[in-house]
Amino acid sequence: MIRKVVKDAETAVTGLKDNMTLMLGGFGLCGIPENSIAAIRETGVKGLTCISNNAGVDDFGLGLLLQTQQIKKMISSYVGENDLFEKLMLSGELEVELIPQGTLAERCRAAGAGIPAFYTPAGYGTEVALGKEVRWFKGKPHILEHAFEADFAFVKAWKGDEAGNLIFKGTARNFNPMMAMAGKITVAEVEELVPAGELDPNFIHTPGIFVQRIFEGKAYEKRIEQRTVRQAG
Amino acid sequence: MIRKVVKDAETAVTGLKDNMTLMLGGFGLCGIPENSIAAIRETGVKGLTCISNNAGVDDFGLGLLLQTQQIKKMISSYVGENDLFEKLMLSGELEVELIPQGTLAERCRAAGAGIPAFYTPAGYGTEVALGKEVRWFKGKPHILEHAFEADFAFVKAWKGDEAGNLIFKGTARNFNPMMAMAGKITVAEVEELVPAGELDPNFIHTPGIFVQRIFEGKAYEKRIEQRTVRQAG
Amino acid sequence: MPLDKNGIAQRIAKELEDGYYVNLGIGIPTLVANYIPEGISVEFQSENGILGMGPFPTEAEVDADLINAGKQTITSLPGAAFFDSANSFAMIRGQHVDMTVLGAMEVSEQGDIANWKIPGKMVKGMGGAMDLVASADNIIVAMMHTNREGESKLLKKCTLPLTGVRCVKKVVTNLAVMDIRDGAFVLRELAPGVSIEDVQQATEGTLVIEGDVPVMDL
Amino acid sequence: MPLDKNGIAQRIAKELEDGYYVNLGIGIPTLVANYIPEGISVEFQSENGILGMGPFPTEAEVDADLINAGKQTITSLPGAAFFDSANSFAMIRGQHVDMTVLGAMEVSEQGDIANWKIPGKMVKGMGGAMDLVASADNIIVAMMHTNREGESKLLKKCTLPLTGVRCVKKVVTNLAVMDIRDGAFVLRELAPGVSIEDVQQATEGTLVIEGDVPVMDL
Repeated sequence: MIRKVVKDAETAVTGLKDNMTLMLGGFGLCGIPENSIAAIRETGVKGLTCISNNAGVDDFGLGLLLQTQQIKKMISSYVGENDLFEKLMLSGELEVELIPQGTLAERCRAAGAGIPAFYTPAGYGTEVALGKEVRWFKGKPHILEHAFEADFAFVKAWKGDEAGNLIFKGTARNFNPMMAMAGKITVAEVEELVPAGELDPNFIHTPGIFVQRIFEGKAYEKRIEQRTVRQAG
Repeated sequence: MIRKVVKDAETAVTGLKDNMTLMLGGFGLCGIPENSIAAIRETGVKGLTCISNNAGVDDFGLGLLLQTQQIKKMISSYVGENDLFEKLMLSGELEVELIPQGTLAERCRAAGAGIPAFYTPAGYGTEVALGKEVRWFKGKPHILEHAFEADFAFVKAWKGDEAGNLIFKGTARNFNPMMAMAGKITVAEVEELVPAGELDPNFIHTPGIFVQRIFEGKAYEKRIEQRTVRQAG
Repeated sequence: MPLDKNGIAQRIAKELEDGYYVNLGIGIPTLVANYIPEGISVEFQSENGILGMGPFPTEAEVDADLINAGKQTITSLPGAAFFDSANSFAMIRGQHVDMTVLGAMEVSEQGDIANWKIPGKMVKGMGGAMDLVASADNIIVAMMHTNREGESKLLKKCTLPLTGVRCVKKVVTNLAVMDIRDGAFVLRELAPGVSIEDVQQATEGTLVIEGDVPVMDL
Repeated sequence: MPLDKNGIAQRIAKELEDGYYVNLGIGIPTLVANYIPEGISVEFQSENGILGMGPFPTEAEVDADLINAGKQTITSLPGAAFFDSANSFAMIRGQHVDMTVLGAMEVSEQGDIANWKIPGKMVKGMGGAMDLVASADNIIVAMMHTNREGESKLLKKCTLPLTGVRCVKKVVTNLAVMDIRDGAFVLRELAPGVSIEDVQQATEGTLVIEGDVPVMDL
């Protein structure tokens, strides 16, 4: 069994440099690598390109790296809920590339799976298709999309073991497994880190081979963006 | 919850016709849809194209459909252990298309995932690449491969629920999940069928949306091809 | 009297068939889940990774790790499954989802749809909408027939940046149900108290009327 | 004295580094697992869907649902994971596997490899070999230097149908260790008791000798 454990988030971000490309898991604020984001902020690295479905909110998630202007470019599918984001984007301080969500997911998977490019129908006939090869398959137009590249991937799981195996919970899984596959260095933070052998090998979501560093995160806030409830009973 | 349960294998193969293309899960004899194969044999349908990593042995697995000459063509990565197969192939009664195993897996997934084609390095410069588009990505040659199409997919799982959700065991998972995604009609046979709600939604390998029919199989033989043991102690 | 948002959702719910897997967009589409016809079973997919989505949770049930694509807290029903985003869009692109309902700013008589971007205004992104419209066979648009300025949203040609081309098959508005066929909106049903003239007046695109047009049966 | 199969495996095992994920082909490569150097941890991947493959089972442990790519019954070690074939080849094509060891019928001085098909004989198929050789950065071929007829298997050009082109970086045979570089076999080490002339005689392809060639340290 290959040990991947590092002692904390600070150690986990070792090697992070200016102008690198990062993937960060999560959908909205659900399943985001909270501890890693804090550690990235602490490093002060600048000029980051961040591939992440969303960009956090003003004071949480990737919003924390927008505050410090460490992000040069966001590659996302939806960047709604963030005033600072809008301000930086409109002022030209932040570059933004918007990508269909399924294409974003598949480009991450492709990166991890050694598939350099694939065809998808998503975005044909829209501005997303500008400059891209179009090819028809079975009477339907598709566009060619390429695998991403990422120097680091930061993912957050529910449980993990010393061998780097990960288990996610509920819809906090989202982009984390594909990004774990895609990072040159993948850092996983987990709510609970257990010895190898404690997780059932039949129910591993991300096999340890995709994870280079793992640590148990602290003080998860797990903020909820849209708390919506019904009356009990 | 959408109920997918059919009462037995015979019912599960309803609609199977001559000259259809089938996918069948399994690696060697591990994780093969034993009950479905028996039921397909009973229907007497002919001229089948079977996409399956292997072709069984003389008297088990797909070998049973070779005996009855119901298979016109095999699409596989490895067809070793079968004398009858060799005889039928050499006499021209059986057509065989050999495909790299990873390409086979990815073409199944692509079929299920709405990806009509993708590039892979596997097979470049070999006879597998004949007639296929070659394209270089990052200084490395790749060939274009297309998604399969299958009228039926037959898969075998360890446990399943009434909603069609599947869980596989050990290495009996292999090709089953991707083939489940790819069949126009996917038939899942399971060792144990449980009511919806009994399987943890966090640990479903194949979500029910990919499965059209499910039944509890009988009398699994689970034959071992290469029983290899060490001395205890 | 034209329908309200709930009325539109109620009419769309009648398109549901037993055994359907359904993806509902944000806004009016979400309301469709409140009107599932008696005696049929459908399952809701949310593209952030759940099949078998249930109602909103009680306070006690709230779980930060269980949300829908609108980022609202939700619950899961017996028979549910969680999965990652790649697998989720495999379901969508692979046409395993039987019906997709989404809102729109504009729909053209060719079936083009625009619902993600208004030039000059803050662009939030297309999320999963482009994947959904490019993939699904059965796309229903739920929207008001006209915008706040009273201008038609059913056009000859979309003026806003497109989300997808030639993909919408059916539009349900506060005024009418229309199929899109051969480059035209074909009027199928009228909202109660709405006349063919009302619909004609509110529709900039080509409107085809074939025979008697029944009133919606809600 | 030339090495036997176990000797070849033993030498290849010295290429293992701490933390490596390794895929071993059928035959000599399988034996590599018996010679993992002290003090390093490696994990074995089998392409039918397991990481953390353990030794063969005892009679009592035999499980029909747990086999390796050679269809032999196996066990799993603590920290193991099972996965499907698509994910397995994602690991392989995506270069997450650090070292691949496989057998060959022929290797050329360009690094081409032929190991799946002999024209006129029954063809069993390439299995995962084409994916493995096309993807891995670190491919080691384990084989006898000559075939049963005494003919060299290290050639200027392969005569058999190829499995992959320009992919093999290192060859370990019963006679020697060679790197493949710039269209030649570069002699790195000799088996105990084997001379440079022995290797030259058994090598049809270009053999480059640079400086002193040490004897293998087994």
